[in-house]
Amino acid sequence: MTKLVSRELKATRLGFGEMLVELGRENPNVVVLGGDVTGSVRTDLFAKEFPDRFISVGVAEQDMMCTAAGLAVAGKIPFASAYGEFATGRPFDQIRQSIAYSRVPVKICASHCGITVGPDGATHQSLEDMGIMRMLPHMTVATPCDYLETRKMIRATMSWNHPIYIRFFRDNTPVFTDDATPMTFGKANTLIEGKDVTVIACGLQVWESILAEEELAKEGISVRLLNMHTIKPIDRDAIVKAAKETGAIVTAEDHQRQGGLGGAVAEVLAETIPTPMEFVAVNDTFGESGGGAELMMKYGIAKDDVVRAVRKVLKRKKG
Amino acid sequence: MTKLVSRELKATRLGFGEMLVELGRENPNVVVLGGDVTGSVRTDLFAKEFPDRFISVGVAEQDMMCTAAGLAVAGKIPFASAYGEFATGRPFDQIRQSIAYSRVPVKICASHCGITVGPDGATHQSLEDMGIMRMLPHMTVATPCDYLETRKMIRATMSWNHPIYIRFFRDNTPVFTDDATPMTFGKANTLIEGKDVTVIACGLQVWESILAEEELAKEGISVRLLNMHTIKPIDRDAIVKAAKETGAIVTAEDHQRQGGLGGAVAEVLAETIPTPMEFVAVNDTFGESGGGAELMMKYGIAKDDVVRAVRKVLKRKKG
Amino acid sequence: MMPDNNPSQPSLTVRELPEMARQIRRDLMKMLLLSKSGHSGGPLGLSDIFASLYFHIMKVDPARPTMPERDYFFLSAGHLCPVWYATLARRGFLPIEELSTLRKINTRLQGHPAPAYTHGVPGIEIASGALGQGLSIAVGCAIGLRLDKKPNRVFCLMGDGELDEGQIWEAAMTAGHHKVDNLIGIVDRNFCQIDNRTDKVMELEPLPEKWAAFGWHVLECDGNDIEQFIETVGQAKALKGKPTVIIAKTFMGKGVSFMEDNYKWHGMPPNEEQAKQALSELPPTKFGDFIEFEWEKASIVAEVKA
Amino acid sequence: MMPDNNPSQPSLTVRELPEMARQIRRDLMKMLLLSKSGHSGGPLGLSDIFASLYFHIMKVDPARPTMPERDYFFLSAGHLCPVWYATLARRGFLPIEELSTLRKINTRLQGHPAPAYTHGVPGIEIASGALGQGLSIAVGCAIGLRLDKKPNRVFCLMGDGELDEGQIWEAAMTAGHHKVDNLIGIVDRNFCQIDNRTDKVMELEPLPEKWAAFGWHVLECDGNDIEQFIETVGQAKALKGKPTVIIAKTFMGKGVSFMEDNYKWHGMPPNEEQAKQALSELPPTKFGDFIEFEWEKASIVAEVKA
Ligand SMILES: Cc1ncc(C[n+]2csc(CCOP(=O)(O)OP(=O)(O)O)c2C)c(N)n1
Ligand SMILES: Cc1ncc(C[n+]2csc(CCOP(=O)(O)OP(=O)(O)O)c2C)c(N)n1
Ligand SMILES: [Mg+2]
Ligand SMILES: [Mg+2]
Repeated sequence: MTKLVSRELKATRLGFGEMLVELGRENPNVVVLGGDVTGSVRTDLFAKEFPDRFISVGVAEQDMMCTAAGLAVAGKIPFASAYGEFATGRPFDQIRQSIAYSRVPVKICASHCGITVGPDGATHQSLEDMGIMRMLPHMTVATPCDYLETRKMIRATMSWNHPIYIRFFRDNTPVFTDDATPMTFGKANTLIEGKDVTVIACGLQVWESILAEEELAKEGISVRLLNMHTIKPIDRDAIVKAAKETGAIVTAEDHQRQGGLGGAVAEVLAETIPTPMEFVAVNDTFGESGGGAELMMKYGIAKDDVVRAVRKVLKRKKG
Repeated sequence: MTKLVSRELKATRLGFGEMLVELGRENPNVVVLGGDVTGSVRTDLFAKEFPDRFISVGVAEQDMMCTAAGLAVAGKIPFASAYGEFATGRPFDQIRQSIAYSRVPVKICASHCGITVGPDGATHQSLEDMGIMRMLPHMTVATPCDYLETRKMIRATMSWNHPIYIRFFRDNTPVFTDDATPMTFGKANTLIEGKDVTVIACGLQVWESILAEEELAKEGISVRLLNMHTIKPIDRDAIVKAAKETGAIVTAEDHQRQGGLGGAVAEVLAETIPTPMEFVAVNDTFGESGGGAELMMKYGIAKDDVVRAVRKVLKRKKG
Repeated sequence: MMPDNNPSQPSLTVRELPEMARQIRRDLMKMLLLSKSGHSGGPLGLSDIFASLYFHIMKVDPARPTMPERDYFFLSAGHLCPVWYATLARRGFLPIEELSTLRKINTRLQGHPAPAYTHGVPGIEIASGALGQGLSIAVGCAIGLRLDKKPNRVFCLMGDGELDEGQIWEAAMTAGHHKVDNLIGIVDRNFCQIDNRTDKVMELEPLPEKWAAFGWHVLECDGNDIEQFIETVGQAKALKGKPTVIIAKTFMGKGVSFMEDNYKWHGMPPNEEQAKQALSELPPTKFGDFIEFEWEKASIVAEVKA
Repeated sequence: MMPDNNPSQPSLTVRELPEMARQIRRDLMKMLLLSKSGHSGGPLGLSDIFASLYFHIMKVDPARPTMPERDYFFLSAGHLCPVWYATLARRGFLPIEELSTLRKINTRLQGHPAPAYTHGVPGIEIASGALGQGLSIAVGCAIGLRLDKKPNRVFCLMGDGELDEGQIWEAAMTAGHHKVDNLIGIVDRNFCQIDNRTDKVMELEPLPEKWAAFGWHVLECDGNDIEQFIETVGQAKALKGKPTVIIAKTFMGKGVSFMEDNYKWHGMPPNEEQAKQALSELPPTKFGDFIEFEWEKASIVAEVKA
């Protein structure tokens, strides 16, 4: 495995915006819905090149989701996007009935997810979005770890004929995957091999975990790192394998600890191979204003928290 | 422990409606919001006796939750109720911001929850409500097992100064608790002592589990049964104790298996004492029309499913 | 019923529609008696509109429920589906015998509409049941068709109580903003919802002014008068530059004396006695019932004997 | 600033208000320069309205932010909070020095309003930030007060873009239905939202007709004209039997030439150069700034030297 280094800082949301334009050029049926946050979620790029296929619905997320469903019924390929909470919690029942239950392949793409959205504060920090979306049958839930993976994911949605929710972020963050890094929905990506413990991370916590692994490696701890970019359907095989081979699991996410990635992994382990686990996640609290990095530290989802969690779970690991 | 028998069939929702009237008589600040489902959720009883304190908002659940929050700001004690999905998923962002984050003690009371609502079908069968509500910080999530427990819970909300979600059901179901049965939010209620395995159930699955225990007892299996009426804050001590003393856990709920009671228990076990677990729950699918009992069987959340799960988890239990 | 060779031809003349509407009402009473749960009032009130839409107005082909030239119909107020199922069955989208499975386990006739490509009925494009979502869907569909320069029309039927949901007004605004004139909204203005009459639960008037202020052409008509309704849809089709809403005044429970204009029948099925009474007020038609009950046979025998 | 002995007395005369509004604008530019993120345009446009409400119209007491006789104010469009914070600070609800903590970690001045009893600011009743929720809250509060036969008034400020949210129309309907006439809604009609001007993103006109059709009294005024705004609120108070909405026309970015009427300033803070320019267009007031930057001292020195 090549060493994972940050080649540049680039926003995941930009990967979304750029790829939308590419897909728009390739497929005239691609349409994009705008909810008055176009510049933030970077659908401005698409809107500029394809004004006729950009449909503004105003600040009305419920309407947006169902309008997208209607466009799909008419044979279009709709992308609906907003900030994390307003793309999921606000129109939850709409997504549930008109997209998930109806099994309409709308692509719900949210930017500004998690606590790292920063200064906007709690109302804008979606910390429940993955959890609530993964509860919906028929729904796929995925979250890229960097700009390049975002591009791959957005492209992959074109042949993924299911309702899907993709979660990405505001900040410019390290780009450390490359064109060859695999991205298949539902298949965890082993970024680092290891045998003492497995860190299962998603989103921006993948990079935090890479940093943590470096530190732990120096202490002689061999960490396996999985990028669990697809929260649903979750890669049960990879989890069971990790539990069998490493005997201890840490999950890491920018999300509430209840119900999210950690919850999903705990559920799999409980019914297959019960294994000591530690959760790196926001601990049942709302966020607040601050810088993204500051908040990651204050709310316990940064590199150091992964390091601590690994040490803790190793103590619990059976001889 | 006295034997648990069904003394009569009575709807949990009726317990809610009746208790509302009692509380209305005792406290002039109690107000009730109506969302055009008054007869179903049994707030008709309150509306009849206190027409001035019954506020109709029409079919508008988002408005209902925030109107309730505003009433609380003005010093009122608001009860907002609707069907499960329309009391939780539909106004999720409203509950999140104006009730949970704002820490306003609105009492959200939903009837017709779970698949047992029956013939109305999938759109009306809330199978994600406990899961999505328990993800919200500051929120209490509880679900009574029978008519009498519903009455106790509703009364207990008066001294519970937190936002709370209470989930109950449409059908007439066995009343098997009595006036002496304890109900303290956050404290699991041990209904049956046992040492081989613990069934942790909530809502209507408590009765199914009582029936299952009877059957299993005949095979010589000693089942402990916990009524986990409070999903959040969950009784960690009771779960850890059960895991330590019985070494195998089955959860049972009328809810999606991902993220609900089972998920909550799996999370606790993973970070304390990893233990084999089986989930009796709806398996990541929407419901459909049918009779409540029929659907419980078809979707795998009836007595026989508890029995099967117990047998299965016992096979996985370590010597 | 045979699939149409030319789906743009009405399959019944205006003169034949009242009888079809009556047959649909008979079907409803029988379906609901069998299901023992479900909504009587709204569906009875809408039988004339459904008969008109599916047998005269809309381009549909039961043999090709997803044919590209079809008009799109969205039932936003999903609880009204019994009248949709009966109409679809009568129009040939499903066997009429299946009407006896309403709301039973494993049925395609779910308590609220399931889309065809999960386990629902051909001709049903998408789920409904949670109120307030259908108009947005219809607007999206209409915009999608317009993008492709297709001539198909989109119809969306809403309940009046349903208009309490803010999402309806979001969709109304979106349709007005985008001047979606291949869309016709129909409001079932029966002045009833679950808890009471609409003005008691949530005042909707002045309703035409609301729609006009959201950028719509507004037409009103008697939704239990088939000729008037068809004429009004004709007018709606001719209106350009904005979406059009038809506020169709109907009577909840229309055709069954003891249900008429009574909100208490919003969500109740008739019991056997009530069904007998209802059917006696709705004489049999040339189209024939989908089921004959024992007591009907008995009563025919009785009549013959008398 | 001292707590009022009699909170029903305006704490500033109408003549003094423009200067206070200018001070609030100065505060805004400094706060946003320091925070490096946040909304400039809307808050600048609303400074006249906030000065009027808190220093002249509403019954409030900074020493007793939750006094039972208070008028209730709800900011539905939470992103506008910088002007609320500046106004609350100037009115004595919090130390003006705290304005430099906007959007910083551990602050009470959250990016969107947090309620006082979590970690927010005294005088803030409830959280906002997700658009569309505040009017419902205000309606609930007003109904609650009316149930207790209390004379308190409830104010709710909404953005115009915010009116795209259907929940606003649910609340409007509820308020109309219940004839909640102790409630005054104020719409910040600046014709701007994030992506563009409102008519480009989502047409709202005819806006007065919308509110009227939902059962409200409708008043219009220039929201940047303090006397006119105060007079209009006076009219609103006199209107009975229905809730009243004031459609207050403002200019986004009012007071700063290069921001005025430009939607691009919806959510951007000024950089240092822009702040300097803005402050030079907003002369210092007798109330004094909450912070003096190095470059201000330098420029004063420069002026003295010149
Ligand atoms: C979101 C949502 N809230 C509540 C309900 C429950 N419900 C079903 S029908 C109905 C009344 C609707 O009234 P209307 O649209 O006038 O239908 P009608 O009574 O005339 O059949 C309600 C509240 C629902 N189906 N969806
Ligand atoms: C539910 C929700 N959706 C989207 C947003 C993002 N957002 C914040 S302000 C805004 C524009 C609001 O426009 P307007 O109310 O006119 O405010 P102005 O631009 O005039 O300050 C949007 C879309 C939000 N805060 N809440
Ligand atoms: Mg009606
Ligand atoms: Mg604006």
